[in-house]
Amino acid sequence: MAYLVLDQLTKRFGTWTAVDHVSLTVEKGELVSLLGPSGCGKTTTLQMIAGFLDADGGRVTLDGQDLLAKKPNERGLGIVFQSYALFPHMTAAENVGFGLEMRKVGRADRDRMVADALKLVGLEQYGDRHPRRMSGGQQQRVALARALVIKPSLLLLDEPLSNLDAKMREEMQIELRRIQRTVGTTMILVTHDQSEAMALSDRVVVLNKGRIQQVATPQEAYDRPANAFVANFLGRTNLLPGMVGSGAAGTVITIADSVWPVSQPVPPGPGALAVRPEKVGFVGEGGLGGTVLARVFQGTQWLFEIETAAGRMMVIRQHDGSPLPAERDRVMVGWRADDMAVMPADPEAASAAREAA
Amino acid sequence: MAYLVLDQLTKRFGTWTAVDHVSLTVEKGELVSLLGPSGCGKTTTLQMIAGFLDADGGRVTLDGQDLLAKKPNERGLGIVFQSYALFPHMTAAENVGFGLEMRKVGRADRDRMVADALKLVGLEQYGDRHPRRMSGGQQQRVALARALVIKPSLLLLDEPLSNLDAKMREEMQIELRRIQRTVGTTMILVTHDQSEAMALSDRVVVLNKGRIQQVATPQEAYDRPANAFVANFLGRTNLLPGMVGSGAAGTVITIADSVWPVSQPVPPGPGALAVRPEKVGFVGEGGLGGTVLARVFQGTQWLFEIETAAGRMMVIRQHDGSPLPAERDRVMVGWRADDMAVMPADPEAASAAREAA
Amino acid sequence: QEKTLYVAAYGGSFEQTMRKEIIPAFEKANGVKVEYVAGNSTDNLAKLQAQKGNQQIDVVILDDGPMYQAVALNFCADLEKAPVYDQLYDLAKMPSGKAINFGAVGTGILYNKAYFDENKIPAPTSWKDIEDPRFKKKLAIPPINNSYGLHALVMMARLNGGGETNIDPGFKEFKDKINPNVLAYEPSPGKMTELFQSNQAVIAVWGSGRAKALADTGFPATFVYPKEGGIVLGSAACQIAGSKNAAEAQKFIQHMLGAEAQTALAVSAGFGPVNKTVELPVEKQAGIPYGPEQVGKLLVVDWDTINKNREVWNKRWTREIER
Amino acid sequence: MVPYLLSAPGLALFAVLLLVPLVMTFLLSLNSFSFYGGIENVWQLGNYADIVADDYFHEVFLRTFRIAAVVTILCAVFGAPEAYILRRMKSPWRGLCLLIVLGPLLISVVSRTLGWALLFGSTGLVNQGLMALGLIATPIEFMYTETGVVIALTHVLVPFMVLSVWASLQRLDPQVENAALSLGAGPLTVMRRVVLPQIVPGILSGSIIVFALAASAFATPAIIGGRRLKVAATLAYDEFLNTLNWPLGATVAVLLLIANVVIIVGCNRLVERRYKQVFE
Amino acid sequence: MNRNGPVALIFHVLFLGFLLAPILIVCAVAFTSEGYLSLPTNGLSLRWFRAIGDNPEFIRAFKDSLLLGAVSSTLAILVAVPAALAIARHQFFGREAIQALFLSPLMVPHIVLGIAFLRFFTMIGLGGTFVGLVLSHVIIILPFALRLILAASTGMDRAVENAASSLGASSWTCFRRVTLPLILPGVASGWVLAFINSFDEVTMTVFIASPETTTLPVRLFLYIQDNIDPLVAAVSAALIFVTVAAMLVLDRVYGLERLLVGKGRD
Ligand SMILES: Nc1ncnc2c1ncn2[C@@H]1O[C@H](COP(=O)(O)OP(=O)(O)OP(=O)(O)O)[C@@H](O)[C@H]1O
Ligand SMILES: Nc1ncnc2c1ncn2[C@@H]1O[C@H](COP(=O)(O)OP(=O)(O)OP(=O)(O)O)[C@@H](O)[C@H]1O
Ligand SMILES: CC(C)C[C@H](N)C(=O)O
Ligand SMILES: [Mg+2]
Ligand SMILES: [Mg+2]
Repeated sequence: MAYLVLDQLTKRFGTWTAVDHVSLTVEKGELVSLLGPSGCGKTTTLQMIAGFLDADGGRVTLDGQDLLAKKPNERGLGIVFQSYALFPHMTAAENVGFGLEMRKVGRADRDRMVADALKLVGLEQYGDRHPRRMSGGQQQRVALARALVIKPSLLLLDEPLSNLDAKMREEMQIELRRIQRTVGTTMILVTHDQSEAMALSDRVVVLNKGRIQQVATPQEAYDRPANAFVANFLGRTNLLPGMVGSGAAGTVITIADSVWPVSQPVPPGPGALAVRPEKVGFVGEGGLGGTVLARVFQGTQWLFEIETAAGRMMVIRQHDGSPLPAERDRVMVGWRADDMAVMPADPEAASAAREAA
Repeated sequence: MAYLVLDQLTKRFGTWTAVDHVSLTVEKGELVSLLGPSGCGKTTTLQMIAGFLDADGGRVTLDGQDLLAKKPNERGLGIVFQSYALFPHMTAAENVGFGLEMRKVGRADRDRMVADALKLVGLEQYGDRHPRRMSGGQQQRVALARALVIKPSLLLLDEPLSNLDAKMREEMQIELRRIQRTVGTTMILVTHDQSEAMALSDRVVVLNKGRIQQVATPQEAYDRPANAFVANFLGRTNLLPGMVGSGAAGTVITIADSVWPVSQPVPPGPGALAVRPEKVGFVGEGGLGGTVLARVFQGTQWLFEIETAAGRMMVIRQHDGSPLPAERDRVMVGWRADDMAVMPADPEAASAAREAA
Repeated sequence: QEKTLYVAAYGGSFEQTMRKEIIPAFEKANGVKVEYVAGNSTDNLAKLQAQKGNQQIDVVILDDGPMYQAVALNFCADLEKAPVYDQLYDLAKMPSGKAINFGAVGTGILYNKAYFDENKIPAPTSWKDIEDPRFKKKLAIPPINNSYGLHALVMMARLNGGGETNIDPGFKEFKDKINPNVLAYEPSPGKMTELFQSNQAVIAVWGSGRAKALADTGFPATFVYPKEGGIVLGSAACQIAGSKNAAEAQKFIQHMLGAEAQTALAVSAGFGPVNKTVELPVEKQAGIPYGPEQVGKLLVVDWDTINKNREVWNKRWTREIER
Repeated sequence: MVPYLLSAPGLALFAVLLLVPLVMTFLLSLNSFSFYGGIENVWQLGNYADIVADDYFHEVFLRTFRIAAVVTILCAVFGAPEAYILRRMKSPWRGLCLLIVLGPLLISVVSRTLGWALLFGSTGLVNQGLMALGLIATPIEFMYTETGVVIALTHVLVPFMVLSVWASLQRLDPQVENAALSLGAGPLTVMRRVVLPQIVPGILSGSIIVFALAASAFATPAIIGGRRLKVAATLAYDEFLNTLNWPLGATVAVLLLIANVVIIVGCNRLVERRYKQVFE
Repeated sequence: MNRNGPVALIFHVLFLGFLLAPILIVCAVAFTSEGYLSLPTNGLSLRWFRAIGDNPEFIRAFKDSLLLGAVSSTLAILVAVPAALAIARHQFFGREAIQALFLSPLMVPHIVLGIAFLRFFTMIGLGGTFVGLVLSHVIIILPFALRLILAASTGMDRAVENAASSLGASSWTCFRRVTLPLILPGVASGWVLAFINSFDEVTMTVFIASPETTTLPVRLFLYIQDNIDPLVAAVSAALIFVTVAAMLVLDRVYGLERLLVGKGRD
């Protein structure tokens, strides 16, 4: 049986529907990420699960029990708040120890567990400091330690790592994964960092304007997005207009002067080709011609913007030392037929895609 | 002449030195990022430039004028605060309009500029809302709009995009770049997101424990880190212990059973080889043998953890559809001699590297 | 620019009478405006002391006891001669010649007739009746900084073989016999009224004028002079030394002594007249010490002795009785 | 420099209008008094010696501070939760209830105490009600007792506590309470461990106001307590107004002032130190 | 925001009951037809309300009280706000002493202040004047204003003010546009509290009020010294009605909540 079930959960602020009939089942020990643009209702959803906002409709059950009927303090779940919500009058250690105290953990055990938790987030030397005297990232780590130390069976994380540097974030990600595996904690993670979501989650939930767009494993959602919004939201996508027709080798799509074989069944006529920038490479011939408008270094990758006859395209290449074109170079780009998706030129989908951008 | 000059800037909190003799020159129109682990003094540095914290030592000049002598409100710079610091009693539009009002911009112009700024951050419909009723990302965008709308000549950005999703973040990055180019705004950006820093910055400043470690262009810092801390902090690095010796073709380093030519002058004896995970590829032969422990999907990339005879290694490969090994596969990894750095096995550097991890 | 004359005097029923019946006539006749400063004797005396050297009050009206003190403290100026003084009984004159008694009331016992009838208690006839255990926590007496309370103390001393010069028996009586009955030592006439109206107190030592005012509201309260005798309480006025309106102040005092004002005070406030020319119809005389014979039946206390010892008595009172 | 400039108007005002009169009062307390002689301009400490030596004064001062302390505690215990409850109420009700809480302040202490006197008397509504309910056989004595004074003073002063706690509650971030709930703290614990420490400045302000007003209250103890239940203010009042022994009254006042200052400043220090992080 | 639990509501109702009890009884008594204080058992009557009309000095005193309260609490706020900011924001030599000084009128029994002011004002020729009343009231109500403003401004998020000054707001503008609105609940409560205290002060004012300029509570106090009759209750009741009406109007026009809670909050 599913561990956590959201059933048609709805929340309105005045006339604004922030969360709109959201249904979701989460298995025990699963880590599910909520993804979606800013303001799409992620925090609101978590706040309802936690009991800080009253739902305007729908049900939530945890382990078969009606959660909405319980008081927030009896739900026994751990939360990391987007705004940290640290107790300003307590030191870091007191903040972390608070939940243990509520659980009547003895002094000695508590001190040990608090020390461990602070160590975990790299703040062993900051136990005595008050939140106001800590940096943003330090505060966030205290919030994380406070939620982790009580080893809740359900953990709600609202952008818990947003103020941490890559190193620290990665460590924390590994830590979360470890806890999930060893303790079997069920986690719901809200994050704006897609690689984080991709790396950590068993499944991702993509939300837009309070509605669920897709629930799937990260790779599935990435590779087979349910709609243009998801395609666009999860990583960048090149959408190229073209014309679907029949060639010698079956269905093909013509983009400017290049022709690509299509394996899916698509009706002939105006269509669009979607291909992810990292699936596009620089080829010697047989591709789409263009000029490099800009190249941007992104650490492990380079991002290219290419002006082609079919419009602008983005190309991502790994920074692995292989020779790459420079700005203003003339290039030829190509991709494997398997990596592209072709869809009819649907005005609605196109507009949705624009909106999500 | 340099536009902004920090000269031996220092700040102590009690006995704790948060910023330690930081010197830096920034040219007009440049975008410089401050990078460093959480708590390293980034916010503190910005706060001193802005005038909210009194420096305990050092000088700051802007355009040749002593900045520390000026009152904060006369410094004319724009700031996005890590904690947003929105005026809770004003609506989003009032927040954004405040700076214009201070500059005595007429009502009509002001309304137009506020509307434009809100549009820029995608909040055109939220002008009337109070911060308490907005999502985290929305608040952050209000903070950004508030700082941008006054078109300051110096803009201090303290993790301005940390709560935005990738799409929105990218748009904002492009917007910041555009403003920098067209308006000529000088920007100092604090970010924990390295790809953001890499993508946006003309130069990056890497800080650790209040001290500057390196000032360089992003690629320089990435490819030629000044020390192990920087190497480790900017993206992941594989550090492999080995033995430097002389072979037929000159100096070589032996890692487990594989041998690599060394072009730098390194004394023979125990040494270490550093190579970035994305520079490592799977090769047919002539590499280092190992087993895939884990592979993690990260959106545009896959991260592999490989157990080799010389220790664990990380390998990043682009998710471009080419065939990749599965978990528990036996593989052979290799890299180009140009992409590796060899250093003597220095206990201090090693410990520094460990610390930064 | 009309002159303003400040008159400090008692509040309550007395104030109403002054405002309605005595002041308007004076204002009209003399073209001055009168401002009435309400307050009990000790309050007003304190005000005089505070404003010493820069007095704002022109005329003050005090109980006779405090008036002796005011005179002794040099707050009062000499009274100017005027024909009206010749119409007064002798008992109106105060020895110093700086103040004049313009009326008298008597101290006696007030009781709730309805309560007494209901509980078949006979009306009180003696000062000692307030010691009756049936009145446990039902007796109210003003404290000794109030003239009524002081009278009660002196009376108890006298009944037990002492007097002004030997006050000990009085204290002893209060401490042993009266204290258990006392609900409150209540100086405020307003509060005293309220204690009666809410039936918390059914018997009290109080003044005839106040009793009359209470009875006039329709409340079934009856006032008696005990058989050992009631005590006369004079009410005196003086012109404040250094008053900027000395002439008007003198005129005001004279006005108060006039037949018209005296009649009004008697009828509305229950003050026994001091002007020989005043004739009250018999039905209006009830409850008023009227004329020298009636006033003469009332006992007098020796203020000189009292005032000399007052400080010591006050101290004893607060420590032994009001504790 | 800035802080001095900011406090300058107040300092000037106080120097002229408060210090001068108080110094005059202190000087007065050194004078002597006799009934017929009035105040004499001699300089001596006799009044202080009298008070220190006399256990009558000790009793009065002790009673004063006992009442003030109990009233302060009661106000804090009832006023602070009430402010918290008010803050959690929904919009139209909150305004209304706030009005009910603040409204009484606008009605003269005299009238309010009169109301209590009406309720309290042996024949008052409270006793009649309790007797009708069979809870008590003989009337409870409220009038002229410390209990009555404490109840009436609490009534008079508790709105000050509510108001002052209310002001400091405005700064609280509701998410912080949510955080505590999520960690398993019950509503009471949240209040005690999370809300309370953060509103300490408000409670402290309220307590100082309440304690000071209770310790120097005059009208209520005078009306409910009567003359036998003297407190320092009524004692001073008596000396000033009845015996006219101003030097002694001034001495009582100066001592009350000193005791007040010592107690309040002491508690203030203690609390501020204990909760110093919320006062930063 | 969550609602209150049943226990809290019961507490709340009892609390309001406690607050209202004596006031309601005073109001009830005001309608008695008897000549003395009693519950209106023999039918309601407005005679005591009509009696207020015969005592115009109550109405005059009421007006004086209003004016005095408004003027003195406004002055007190003007002095208290900068002082509170100095104390809350800065560490400086003498801070504690200054704070203690500003709070000291709280600790001086009002009776003492009454005598002290009376002697002082008499000496400098302000005795019995409105100016004297205002000045003395400013002194005694300042601690209330100061305390509440202090409570509101300690621990306020400085970053918000920093944001304002980074946008070019001068100290004054920053204060007016950001700090003040944020501490406004404190300032407003402070003003209200100051007003109330001024409006309600008897003990001290008894001494310095002159017959021409006297306050309503002083009038009432002096009145009940000598007569406790339902007129006092009627005046009190009338005062209660006026207060409630004023509050309701204020609520309609400006919003009590907005005043006491501040804008943009839940
Ligand atoms: N008011 C203060 N008192 C004492 N220490 C402080 C204070 N403010 C900051 N610190 C300490 O100074 C150090 C630098 O803080 P700063 O806020 O500059 O970090 P940061 O680089 O911005 O970190 P982050 O990325 O987490 O925001 C931190 O270790 C912090 O704990
Ligand atoms: N108290 C409120 N009153 C009115 N609208 C609100 C309130 N709280 C949130 N909203 C609105 O509801 C929507 C959902 O908000 P929510 O905080 O859930 O977004 P989010 O998905 O967490 O966004 P972010 O990634 O920016 O934090 C937003 O558009 C927000 O403006
Ligand atoms: C003669 C009386 C009117 C005066 C008296 N002291 C009283 O207040 O009752
Ligand atoms: Mg959110
Ligand atoms: Mg920071």
